[in-house]
Amino acid sequence: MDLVLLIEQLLNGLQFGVMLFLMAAGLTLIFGVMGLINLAHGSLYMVGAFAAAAVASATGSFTLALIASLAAAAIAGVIVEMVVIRRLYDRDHLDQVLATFALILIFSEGTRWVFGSFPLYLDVPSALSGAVDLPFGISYPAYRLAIIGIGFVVAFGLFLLITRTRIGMRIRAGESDREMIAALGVNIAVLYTAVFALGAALAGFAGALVGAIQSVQVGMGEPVLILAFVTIVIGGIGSIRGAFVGALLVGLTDTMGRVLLPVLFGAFMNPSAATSIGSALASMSIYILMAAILLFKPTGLYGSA
Amino acid sequence: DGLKVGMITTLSGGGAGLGIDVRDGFMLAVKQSGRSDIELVVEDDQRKPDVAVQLADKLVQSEKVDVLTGIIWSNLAMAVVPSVTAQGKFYLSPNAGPSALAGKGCHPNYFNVSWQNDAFNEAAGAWATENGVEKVFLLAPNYPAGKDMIAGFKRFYDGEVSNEVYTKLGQTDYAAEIAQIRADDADMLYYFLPGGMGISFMKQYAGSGADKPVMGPAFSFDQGILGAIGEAALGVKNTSHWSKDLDVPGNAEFVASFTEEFGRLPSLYAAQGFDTGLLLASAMEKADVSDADAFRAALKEADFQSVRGDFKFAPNHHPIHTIYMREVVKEGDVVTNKVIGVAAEDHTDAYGVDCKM
Amino acid sequence: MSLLRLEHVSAFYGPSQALFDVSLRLDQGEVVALMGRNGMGKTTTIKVICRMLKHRGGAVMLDGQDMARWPSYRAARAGLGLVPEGRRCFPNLSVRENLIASARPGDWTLRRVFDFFPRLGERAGQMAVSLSGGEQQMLAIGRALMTNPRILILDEATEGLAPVIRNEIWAAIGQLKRDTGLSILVVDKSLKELSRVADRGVILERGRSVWGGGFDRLDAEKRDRYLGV
Amino acid sequence: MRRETLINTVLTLGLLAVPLAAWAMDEPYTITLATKVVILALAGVGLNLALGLGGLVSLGHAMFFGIGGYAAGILASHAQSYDPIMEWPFLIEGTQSMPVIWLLAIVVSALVALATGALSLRTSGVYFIMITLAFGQMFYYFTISWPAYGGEDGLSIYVRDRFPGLNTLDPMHFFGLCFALLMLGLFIVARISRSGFGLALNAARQNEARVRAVGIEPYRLRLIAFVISGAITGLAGALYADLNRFVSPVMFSWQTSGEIMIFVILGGVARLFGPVAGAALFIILEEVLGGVSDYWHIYLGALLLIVVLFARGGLIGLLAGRNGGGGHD
Amino acid sequence: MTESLLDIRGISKSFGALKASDDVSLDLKQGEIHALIGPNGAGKSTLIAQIAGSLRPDSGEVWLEGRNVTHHDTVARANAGLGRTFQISSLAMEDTVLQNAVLGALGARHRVPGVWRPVMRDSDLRATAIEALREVGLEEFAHFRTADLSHGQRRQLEVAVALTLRPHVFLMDEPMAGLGAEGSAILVEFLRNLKSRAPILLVEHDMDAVFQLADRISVLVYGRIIATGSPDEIRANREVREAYLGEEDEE
Ligand SMILES: Nc1ncnc2c1ncn2[C@@H]1O[C@H](COP(=O)(O)OP(=O)(O)OP(=O)(O)O)[C@@H](O)[C@H]1O
Ligand SMILES: Nc1ncnc2c1ncn2[C@@H]1O[C@H](COP(=O)(O)OP(=O)(O)OP(=O)(O)O)[C@@H](O)[C@H]1O
Ligand SMILES: [Mg+2]
Ligand SMILES: [Mg+2]
Repeated sequence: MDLVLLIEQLLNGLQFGVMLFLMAAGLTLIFGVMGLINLAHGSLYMVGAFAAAAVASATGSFTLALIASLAAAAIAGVIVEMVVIRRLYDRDHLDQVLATFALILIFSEGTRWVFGSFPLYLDVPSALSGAVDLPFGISYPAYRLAIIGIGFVVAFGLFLLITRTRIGMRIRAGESDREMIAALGVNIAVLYTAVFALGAALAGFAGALVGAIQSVQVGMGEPVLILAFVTIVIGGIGSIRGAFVGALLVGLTDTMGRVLLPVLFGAFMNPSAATSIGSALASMSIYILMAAILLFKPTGLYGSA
Repeated sequence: DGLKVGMITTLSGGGAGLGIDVRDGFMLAVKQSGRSDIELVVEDDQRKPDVAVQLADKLVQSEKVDVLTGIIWSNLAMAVVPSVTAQGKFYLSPNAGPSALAGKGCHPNYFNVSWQNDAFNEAAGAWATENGVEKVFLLAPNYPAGKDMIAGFKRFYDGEVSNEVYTKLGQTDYAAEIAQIRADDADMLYYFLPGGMGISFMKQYAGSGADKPVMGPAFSFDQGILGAIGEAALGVKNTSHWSKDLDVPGNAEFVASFTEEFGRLPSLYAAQGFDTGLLLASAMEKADVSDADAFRAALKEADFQSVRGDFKFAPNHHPIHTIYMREVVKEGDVVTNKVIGVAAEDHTDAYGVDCKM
Repeated sequence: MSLLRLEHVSAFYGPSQALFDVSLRLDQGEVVALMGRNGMGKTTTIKVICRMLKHRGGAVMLDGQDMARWPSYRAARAGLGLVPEGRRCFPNLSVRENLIASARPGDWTLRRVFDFFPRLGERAGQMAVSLSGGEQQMLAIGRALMTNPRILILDEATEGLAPVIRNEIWAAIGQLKRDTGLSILVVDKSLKELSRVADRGVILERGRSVWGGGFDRLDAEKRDRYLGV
Repeated sequence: MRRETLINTVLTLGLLAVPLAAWAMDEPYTITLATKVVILALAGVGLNLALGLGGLVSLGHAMFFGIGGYAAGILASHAQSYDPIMEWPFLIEGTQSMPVIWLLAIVVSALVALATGALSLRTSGVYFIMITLAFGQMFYYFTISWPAYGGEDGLSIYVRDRFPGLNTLDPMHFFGLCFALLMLGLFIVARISRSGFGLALNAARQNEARVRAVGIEPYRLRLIAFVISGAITGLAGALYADLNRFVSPVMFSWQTSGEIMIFVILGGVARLFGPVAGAALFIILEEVLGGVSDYWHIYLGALLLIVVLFARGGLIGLLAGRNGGGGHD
Repeated sequence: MTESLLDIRGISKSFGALKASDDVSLDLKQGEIHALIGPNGAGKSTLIAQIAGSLRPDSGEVWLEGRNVTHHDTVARANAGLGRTFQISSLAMEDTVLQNAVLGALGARHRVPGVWRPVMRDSDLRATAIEALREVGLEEFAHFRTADLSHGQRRQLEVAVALTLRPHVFLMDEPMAGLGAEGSAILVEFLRNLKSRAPILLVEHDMDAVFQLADRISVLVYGRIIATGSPDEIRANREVREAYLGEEDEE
């Protein structure tokens, strides 16, 4: 494999990582910071994508579609938080698992009911379609470069929000002792609704952004959910920085594993067995990565006990 | 008298579109046959093999159906078909044709009305050979159906295979594979990526600036999916036994009546469901299901006008039919398929030789 | 009108009743000591006042307003500053963050708290979880002060503090009372210190307020019966 | 009698009565359903030991369920094709004898639990959830792409395996067998949770430092619990393979782990009969709602939500009141 | 001369720039109560943690009954006879008071608990547990859920659990904290009797209790021991008075 291709694959890995971060950002916020296991995160991602697809097909504007994805997911988030999640903060994690699992069922079938059983159309805006030329003769899709940019901005913004603002402190305080932070005068209920809505909006936003280059369909959220969990666990729960680093690691491992493992096995095996074993191993690579990292750092890269 | 059909298909979750089309096509055929003695029980398998098995038990043991049909996915078919045919029931496959059931595992009561999994791919391989494609890049998910599809293509393809890449099942990002494809010197890309995987791939491929021509089996370019890919799919060639513009008797009427009844264009799966319904009705004209041998013989005759044209059963009860080459085009605002030629005439599958029945 | 007033309050933890009949009042600028042996309901009374536990019978009033339906953040915003039993610092926040997370404007600022507890200033960037027990106690007091309360509620606030610091805190309480007119409700086991700083005391016995009044009227018999000294 | 004991008795009797009635009315499918409940409940009973008592939220129990299933599937398929599993270094032949299959399922699951548990238990909390998930996913992708036993297509056992003295093809006989194993599983778990081991394990869930300070190593307790738990779930997997006469990688998927966990939570975590109640309710709902509409998952979701929101401690918690978990005095 | 049951030799521990233990040596002899006092943040709990094994010293050794246990973990040290109470109550909150005590008794058996015999019916364990609860005055609360106890009651339970371990050495970190006057008085009496069973290393800020109980007192300031001696010597030590006791107010 030549160097240019290798560089391009590294870039792909990075890009995939940033995309993962976008998907995981809302989850880190809700899960890491509010301590809530939200399996329905993938559903909010789906809601965003569907809202964007619907608005894009009605208006033809990608910008409006993005706004719609933010709004729809945030509204869904507020409703879900006020009706369901709010009653679960002081419960066992397991109750949260069951409740949000139920939410997945409702969201998935509800979406299918509204939008039908077939995937929807959502395309990248024409301004960002096609590829741009980078040095070394690499040409790279413009839209993916945009995703990288947006991912960095979101990461930085969230990092500041959580670590540097008073709101961030209150959220973190509430995570360890809700009763106490309320007794000090913080309206934690409103704060949490807002955070949940923000997390949901981020999920929806990611759904719309990523949906433009993937399939907008019912069930699109579940694989993302698992990936997002893997990402934030590798980075250490509650750490935006960890989520970001974790996402890049996962993106690089997955991409380079897919590319290199079959080649590697091909060196000492017949080609068809090599591709088969190589790609089987590649599909496990991120799980192997996660297991390995947790064995050496049981609370993830940036997590605290 | 009369007959009870059990349909196990996927009606909820991600893959529901296919099941719903099969069901609707089938019901349309039954309705048009004018028979009131067909009783239909529909069950949702949720795309889970274990659920499918249990539903099969239910339909056979409690509902006491005579005929089963409906399954979309190969792995579910593998789970259900052997046991129901062993219990003396008939199974008509409206989709999915795993090789095991066409060869060694064939059964007199199992009729495949759709295709053997390899068919479209074999036809595509033949077409590529004939049209002077010298080098292809092959891409499929890493699971049995994916490997079968690629093997099917290679069986009828004489040119060179530059690379064979297997991706993770359910993968959604293909940047790495696309980079490999772009750097490759093949003349053509052939891929099989069903459902959402295909949509994601095609959108990303089109946006990457890659320019190799693309070909694949119809599954990745069916009507329901084209709607989601949009113009990114224009120009893609794909093999299919059916197309809505296919000029054979009955097809235009089918397309019109399906559209009228359900408010959407029929898909490949709807056509297969429809054919399955027609086959069943045709057999009922000739024999009563209580006489299994006669009924089997009647099915075997396949005396119905398939919407894909000529249709016969090979000895292993899999179709002998023509596979066409289609191209994705834009008709007005709609991205859809157009037949551009024949890829394989009167095609039969390669596994029948192993079938002893 | 009393600033804070409890009348015949009863309260439950699930099915079990913890308070049966508690009455007490706290006037502007007053320091009241809440006393009783272990498990008699002092902390429960404080939880009721801070709305961390809803009472069932009786009334809880602040400035004459009925607090029955208030959520706890509202009680805090109305001027209740709590130093809870067991400190309950936010372990995953640094000392500084603990202090400013719930701060409200007023005389007490970060600077003033750090002057008051220099040790906290030295540890400003450290996560609360790794503070020593006494440092956590200081942090809990500082945190309550940062909300600039009208009523400071101290539940065993000197527990685990070195005698020097403890003396400082008692001195500070006395000073707060003199200089700022802050009203203080205090639970502590040191009767000696309480009697020195508090204007009045209230004794709880099995969830009932059984005695109230000035310390000069707290005779040996009552001390022995209710407080075990 | 304590309220919970009463509920447990009613559940047990109900679980017995339904298939008997179905048998009398010649409704074999209902017996199949009841068998499914029993088997999945057994899987849940296994998980509940780790989850409820030990606080080990394993999202990898599908691993054991799948191993049990494949133990049955592989042994049976070799027996059916008269093709030994291996000839060297010693001959291992396939078998269709349930006791042998069960033994293998239990042993292999336990060994895998020992290995994965030894690694996973270095972590805790959500990290533990995810690392167990990771191990499960590794098995899942391995079985999908491993062609020898069917890959994603799975593996059929054409004729149900045999048990001496019973006709396992008769749904009622097979039900009886599974039911007996469930009862045995429940008995074992009940004993364990009342034992010193159970007390210490349960305490370690609540406060690890406390258990260390009395001189007991929580890691060891948890590892033992995880192994027993995996073995029970593995056994359930073997039974499930025989119920369907079919195994597939879906048994290894994270959704399967999730479902087993849902049964436990729905019924009541750390309640002995929690998984039984949970599995029964879930499967009844699935069965009843399945016909209502194409969008029946919405109703299922809504009902599950109602249960979580209004029944603290799951179904058994709702019926029996809050105290009484844990299984001690 | 009585031999030392617990012997700490030159322990040092830093957190970044902070020296939490700075070459600390002290010992504990049969039958004595050795009190460790010092300002907040002086490093007392850190020292206890290093003795108990939950924190590794940077350097130095811990000897227990003539055995070097520096490299043993918490569990091994507990089994070697070290009984500990925590500064912040550390109990199985959902279990009953009795179950917590039984857990201690179970740990005292030094083996992995059996998986089969019902533990709460084990009369030996029960007897040990109830005896310990009786000694701290919690017998009537035996069937309470631990979470339903008041703060002070939990402190008592903490001590009871340590008792069930029948340790050879007690480490107690502020056992009086949270106890009312009456509770403190009872506990003082109790510890006075307890020391004949096993010596106690006591960290406590309640000076009344310390001066009543301690045979020896060590004062820790900024991670260093600045003085060791009898209660009277310590009370008279000016350095200690400035750093810790404050200006003694006359009664
Ligand atoms: N969360 C709870 N659930 C149930 N009962 C409780 C709870 N908290 C306290 N109790 C009970 O309520 C009673 C009063 O407890 P409270 O904590 O108010 O006592 P206290 O006077 O503050 O005692 P202490 O001086 O020990 O802190 C006690 O008998 C205790 O057992
Ligand atoms: N993990 C840690 N990281 C950084 N500093 C720490 C850590 N643990 C303890 N410290 C610091 O070490 C010093 C000693 O703490 P320690 O808990 O031993 O004090 P102590 O003597 O027990 O005080 P107190 O009487 O207040 O409980 C404190 O200043 C504390 O902030
Ligand atoms: Mg209290
Ligand atoms: Mg301390």
